[in-house]
Amino acid sequence: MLELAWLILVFPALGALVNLFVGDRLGERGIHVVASGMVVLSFVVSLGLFFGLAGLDEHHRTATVHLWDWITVGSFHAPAALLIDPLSVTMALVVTGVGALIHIYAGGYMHGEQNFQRFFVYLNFFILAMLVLILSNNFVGMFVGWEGVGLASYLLIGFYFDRHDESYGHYADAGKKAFLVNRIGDFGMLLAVFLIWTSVGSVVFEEVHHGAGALTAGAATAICLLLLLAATGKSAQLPLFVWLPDAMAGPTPVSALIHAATMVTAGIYMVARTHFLWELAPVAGGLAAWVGGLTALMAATIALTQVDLKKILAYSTISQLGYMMLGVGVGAYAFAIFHLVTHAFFKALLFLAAGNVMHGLPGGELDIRKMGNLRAKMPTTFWLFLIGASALAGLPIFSGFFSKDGILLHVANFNIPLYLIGLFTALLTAIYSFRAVFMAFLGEARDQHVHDHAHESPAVMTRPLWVLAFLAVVGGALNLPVLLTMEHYLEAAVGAPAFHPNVTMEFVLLAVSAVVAVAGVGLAYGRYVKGPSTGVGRISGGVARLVSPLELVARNKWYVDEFYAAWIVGPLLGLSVWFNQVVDQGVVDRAVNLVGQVSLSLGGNLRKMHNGLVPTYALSLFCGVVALLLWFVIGG
Amino acid sequence: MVETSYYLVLAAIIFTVGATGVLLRRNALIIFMCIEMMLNSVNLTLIALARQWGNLEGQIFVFMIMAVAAAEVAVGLAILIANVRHRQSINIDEINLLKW
Amino acid sequence: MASDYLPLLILILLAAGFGVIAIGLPTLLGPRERNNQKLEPYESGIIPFSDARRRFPVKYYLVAMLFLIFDIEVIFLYPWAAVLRDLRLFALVAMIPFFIVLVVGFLYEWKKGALDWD
Amino acid sequence: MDTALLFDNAVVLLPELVLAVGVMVLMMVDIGRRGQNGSQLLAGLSVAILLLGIGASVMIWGRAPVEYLDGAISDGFALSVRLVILIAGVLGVLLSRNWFPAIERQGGAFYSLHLLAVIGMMLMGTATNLIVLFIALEIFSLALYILSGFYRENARSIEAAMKYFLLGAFASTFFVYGCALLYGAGGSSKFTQIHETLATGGGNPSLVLPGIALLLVGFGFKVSLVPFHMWTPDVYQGAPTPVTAFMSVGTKAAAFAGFFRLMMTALPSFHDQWAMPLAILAVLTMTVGNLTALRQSSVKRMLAYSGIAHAGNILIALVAGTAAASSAAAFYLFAYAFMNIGAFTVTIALERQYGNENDVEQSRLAGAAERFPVLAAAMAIFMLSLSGIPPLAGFFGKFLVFKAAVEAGWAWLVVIGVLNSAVSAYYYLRIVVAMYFQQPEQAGDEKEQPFVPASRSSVFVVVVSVLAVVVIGLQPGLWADLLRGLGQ
Repeated sequence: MLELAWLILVFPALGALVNLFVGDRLGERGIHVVASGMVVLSFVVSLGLFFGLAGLDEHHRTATVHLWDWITVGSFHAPAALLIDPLSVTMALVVTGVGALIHIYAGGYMHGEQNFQRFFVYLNFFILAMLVLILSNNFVGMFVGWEGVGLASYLLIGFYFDRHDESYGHYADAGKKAFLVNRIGDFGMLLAVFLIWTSVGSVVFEEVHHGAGALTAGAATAICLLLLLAATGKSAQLPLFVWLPDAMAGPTPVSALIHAATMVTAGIYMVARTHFLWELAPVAGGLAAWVGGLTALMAATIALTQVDLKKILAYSTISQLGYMMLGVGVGAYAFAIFHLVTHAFFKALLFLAAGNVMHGLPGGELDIRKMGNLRAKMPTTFWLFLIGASALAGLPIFSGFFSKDGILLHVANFNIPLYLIGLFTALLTAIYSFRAVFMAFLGEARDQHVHDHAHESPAVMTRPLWVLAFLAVVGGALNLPVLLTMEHYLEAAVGAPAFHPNVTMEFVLLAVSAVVAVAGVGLAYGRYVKGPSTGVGRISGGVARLVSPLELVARNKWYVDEFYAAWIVGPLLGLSVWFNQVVDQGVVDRAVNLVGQVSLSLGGNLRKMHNGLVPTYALSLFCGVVALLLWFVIGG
Repeated sequence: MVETSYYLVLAAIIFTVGATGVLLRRNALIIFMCIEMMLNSVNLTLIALARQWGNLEGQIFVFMIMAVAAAEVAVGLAILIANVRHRQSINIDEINLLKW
Repeated sequence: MASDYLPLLILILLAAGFGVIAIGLPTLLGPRERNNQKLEPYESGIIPFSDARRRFPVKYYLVAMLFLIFDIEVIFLYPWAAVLRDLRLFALVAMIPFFIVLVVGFLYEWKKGALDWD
Repeated sequence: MDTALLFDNAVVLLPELVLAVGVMVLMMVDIGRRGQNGSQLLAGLSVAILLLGIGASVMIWGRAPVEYLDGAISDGFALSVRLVILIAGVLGVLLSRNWFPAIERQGGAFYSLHLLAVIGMMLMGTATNLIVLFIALEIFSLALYILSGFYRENARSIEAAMKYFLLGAFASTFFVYGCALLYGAGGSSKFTQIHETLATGGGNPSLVLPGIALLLVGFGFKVSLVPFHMWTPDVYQGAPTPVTAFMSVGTKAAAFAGFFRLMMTALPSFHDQWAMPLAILAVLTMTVGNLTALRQSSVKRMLAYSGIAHAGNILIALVAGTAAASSAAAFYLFAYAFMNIGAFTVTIALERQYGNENDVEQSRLAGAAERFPVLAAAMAIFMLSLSGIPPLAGFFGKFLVFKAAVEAGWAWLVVIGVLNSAVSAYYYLRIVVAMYFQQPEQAGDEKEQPFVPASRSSVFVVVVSVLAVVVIGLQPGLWADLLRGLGQ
């Protein structure tokens, strides 16, 4: 069974190719069936792999499926091979499973769109790239998937390239932003790969794992810091998270796919995959934990102030990814992956439910200030969204509760301030997720026009969501002690955690988390259902004067975009202009003038200064000659 | 017998004069002549060095440079004439259709 | 060392002396008479009809260029001729491709009409 | 002297000889032809000659390296570079066909010069002697000066030729001066002999360093390193686009090949002295090239600046100065040949479409994806490959070069290189964005224009290039094995 693992890649590739070349003859329905069918088949293969692995001995649940020798240059060897182990299979199940549901949903959502065919080609390509990323058994293969995901996301986020509006600007720019920010992360990834190769002599995970002992602490730290840069880019962490909220410009199924199943989880997966390096580099791990914790907090505060339903969810994703980063940072790899899985369930659910809201409201309205009492008009969507929000808020019994708590448990052991940040973020999470629920679905309708035209979505758009809702509720059971222990299952791939909490501590922290989550929901209820229904969610009373400046900062996303515009993009463009105008035309031309004046005083027969170009070029060349001669004759 | 270094210094001076001419002149033909002057200073260098080493390779090199210089003259004049047909001028300051 | 240059010195003195004598002697001995005919550039022949520095056809350049290229090949023939006796067949064989290339080039310019004046 | 000396090992130069004879045949055919149709015949003949040249290279592939008359060698590196240049030559001829009216009238001259340029470039990679190196450089330079001005009706083309010629001749003098000094230092024009003399403490070591400095100028000009790069955008923009496509690849391959061989066989003992200035040049070249490319509006100028940046990347391999680095550079050039010529070919096809004779403004690309889906897709692949997205060919070129540099201890240089390629994504992507994500401004006018199909030979070139870029990316190991470095 395991030898057939390559099929998992073939299906989406086939789907993309078929739709690309003969899609226009298949019609909408045909395209949809091919695209989703292929991902479902991939999911079936993933299931097969899962059971195949389960049949193996518990400590040797890992297999390499060698496809072909991809690159062999001197001693450098990168095979095209798949690594099948609990970690990659878990990821593959999530990607193909959630991906398949999103594909099915997208058939309804994109119905009647002009570029239906292109959309599904991109979507299948996206799944393919993500699978290459998680299944490759070496860094180079992973990098291929890494870039492929970036490219696919760029194509999909910019899908509505002809649109632009206030909140996203030109939609095509959003895609470009995502791609370019990711390139900065890729830069870290590529350098890390080089460093690994020069210090360990291999890029195959298994061999690097075995050879990692030879790494010095400095080298390991350097590698991990570069990997962290890569992860912050892909997984939208501080300081590179700016692209993710803008990525909402894409069609909603794409947002669901990017946020839930693919793309953003790549960074977390990569860290878990390279856990053996992080164990050698506690400094980098600590930094990752802090980056994660602060990202979680910051994104949660921003989410609290957003009024666009999808943007709330976008910031919540960043915040939840912060949790995962926090988890891998403190060494709780299994829990981070566990949270990744549950998050995939409930975030996909939330996005698709939000998609239903958008779909059912006139003009694709997303402003929660204009909603209210939608429960009456779209009850199914309400329940679905409620389940998702409960899981996100970490209410007991729901899946998010267990996975988030697992991470916090390990964080508490690692660093108390970080734990407090995590806990406070949990409170904020509960508040903002239920703020969205209450403002959108409960209370009274604030915009009668919107309310009147609201309608429930067709079955094709609600049925897949029930599957996700089911998973979002019971997903926590994956890691219930004794029953199904995902934590234990993943140990073969990511190693056993160094820390085993005692039961008392576990229960105390569990109780604290539960209380915090419920308190958050209670606060939101008091504020948004009982309180005045007009506000954006401003905290009133004496506290307001204290927190309002902070809120202003938060509502403006902590001015990160502005910071970039002022300090990074501006100077870079400025530098380019500077090269173009000042260096080429200013400095060089001036130098020509100077030479001319010298020659005036010497020969006295030059009439007037000319800014001809050939002389300029010759002068530039000559300056190079002089510089080189000086270097070699004096410096050498 | 004059020391080799004298020739080398003389050649370097001629070379520099030629390079200065290229930088300062605006008439394409004169620039061209300056380039020829630079090439000839290289020839002088080669002859002096060939004499110092007592082998012929430097002299052969000089022949080659002369042949190449002749070819360069032919090509250069042809391009110059073609340019004059478009512009009626050989002032290189007027050649700036292509820029930034 | 200095004696190496003695022949050169003698040559320079002889040349200078000849020049001085050739110009000086007629000046001293010859009769002097100024008239318009004597101020003409050419005492005998055609009277100049325009400025010598006028524009002339671009074809001169073309021929000059072609001449230049073929002329410069002489620098390869000179040393070749000097050592032909010693190298014998080797030199002869080595020169064949060189000449083939030249002939092909010559045929090309000829047939392309580069040598036609009109 | 023994006449057999002339023929022993002459097989080393077999591809060059095939082409040289081919050029003469071509010229004879040209003077014998009548009427207009002969031009197609000449194009076909040129392609056949170049294919014969490729055949000759394949024939002598894998033989033990031998040297011919102390002047040329056939080792794996020389053969690899030859292959790149011959491929660029074939694609260049295919593109030139039908491109401009001058081809119809003066096809013989055009194709002969084209083949002569190829010969010069190939010689550059095989030369083991300063004299041969210089002659090779001049052969292809002179041919390219004329070719860039071949579109005589166009003032820009003539201007490009003029600038290229004046600056090229100027740079050549520095190059040849450097050769002279190096000859003076080592007492020989043979690379290995120079190395031996200097390594054993003989010669005039004081002449070496100035000699290197001046040689760098000549090479720097040909491969367009900053600050010797100023001619590049003007000439690339002004020259007929097929010529630009050919020379952007061929010149780089040839000059880098000569550069590598000279530095690594004649001057390896001075690596410590020349590596650092070259590293600085590489940084300057990549940075200035990329940053200036950000602000270009013409596709051809953008590609010119991108070519400058790529030269900086390849220079990193020379800085590393190892055998692995030289084979990485050969691979880089091989990949670059396809993606760059491909990009220029699409430009040619669009030029035809927009009736804008010799250039395309980036703004004209808006909405191209809807009107020319195939061309746009091909262009997107070339752009992605040029910016180094895996698994396309361009990525592995960069990857191998950077890897070799890291191994040789130039990690800081690689950091700058990788950062630069992150910057470069911006302007490559802008082309893709324009084609796919923008609407043409006057949609009405654009759509009125009838569709002008690309010529069959340029379609062929696009297809070959796309396939090559993808296949090299999927099986880089195969090609990396085939393309050898120095001393391998």
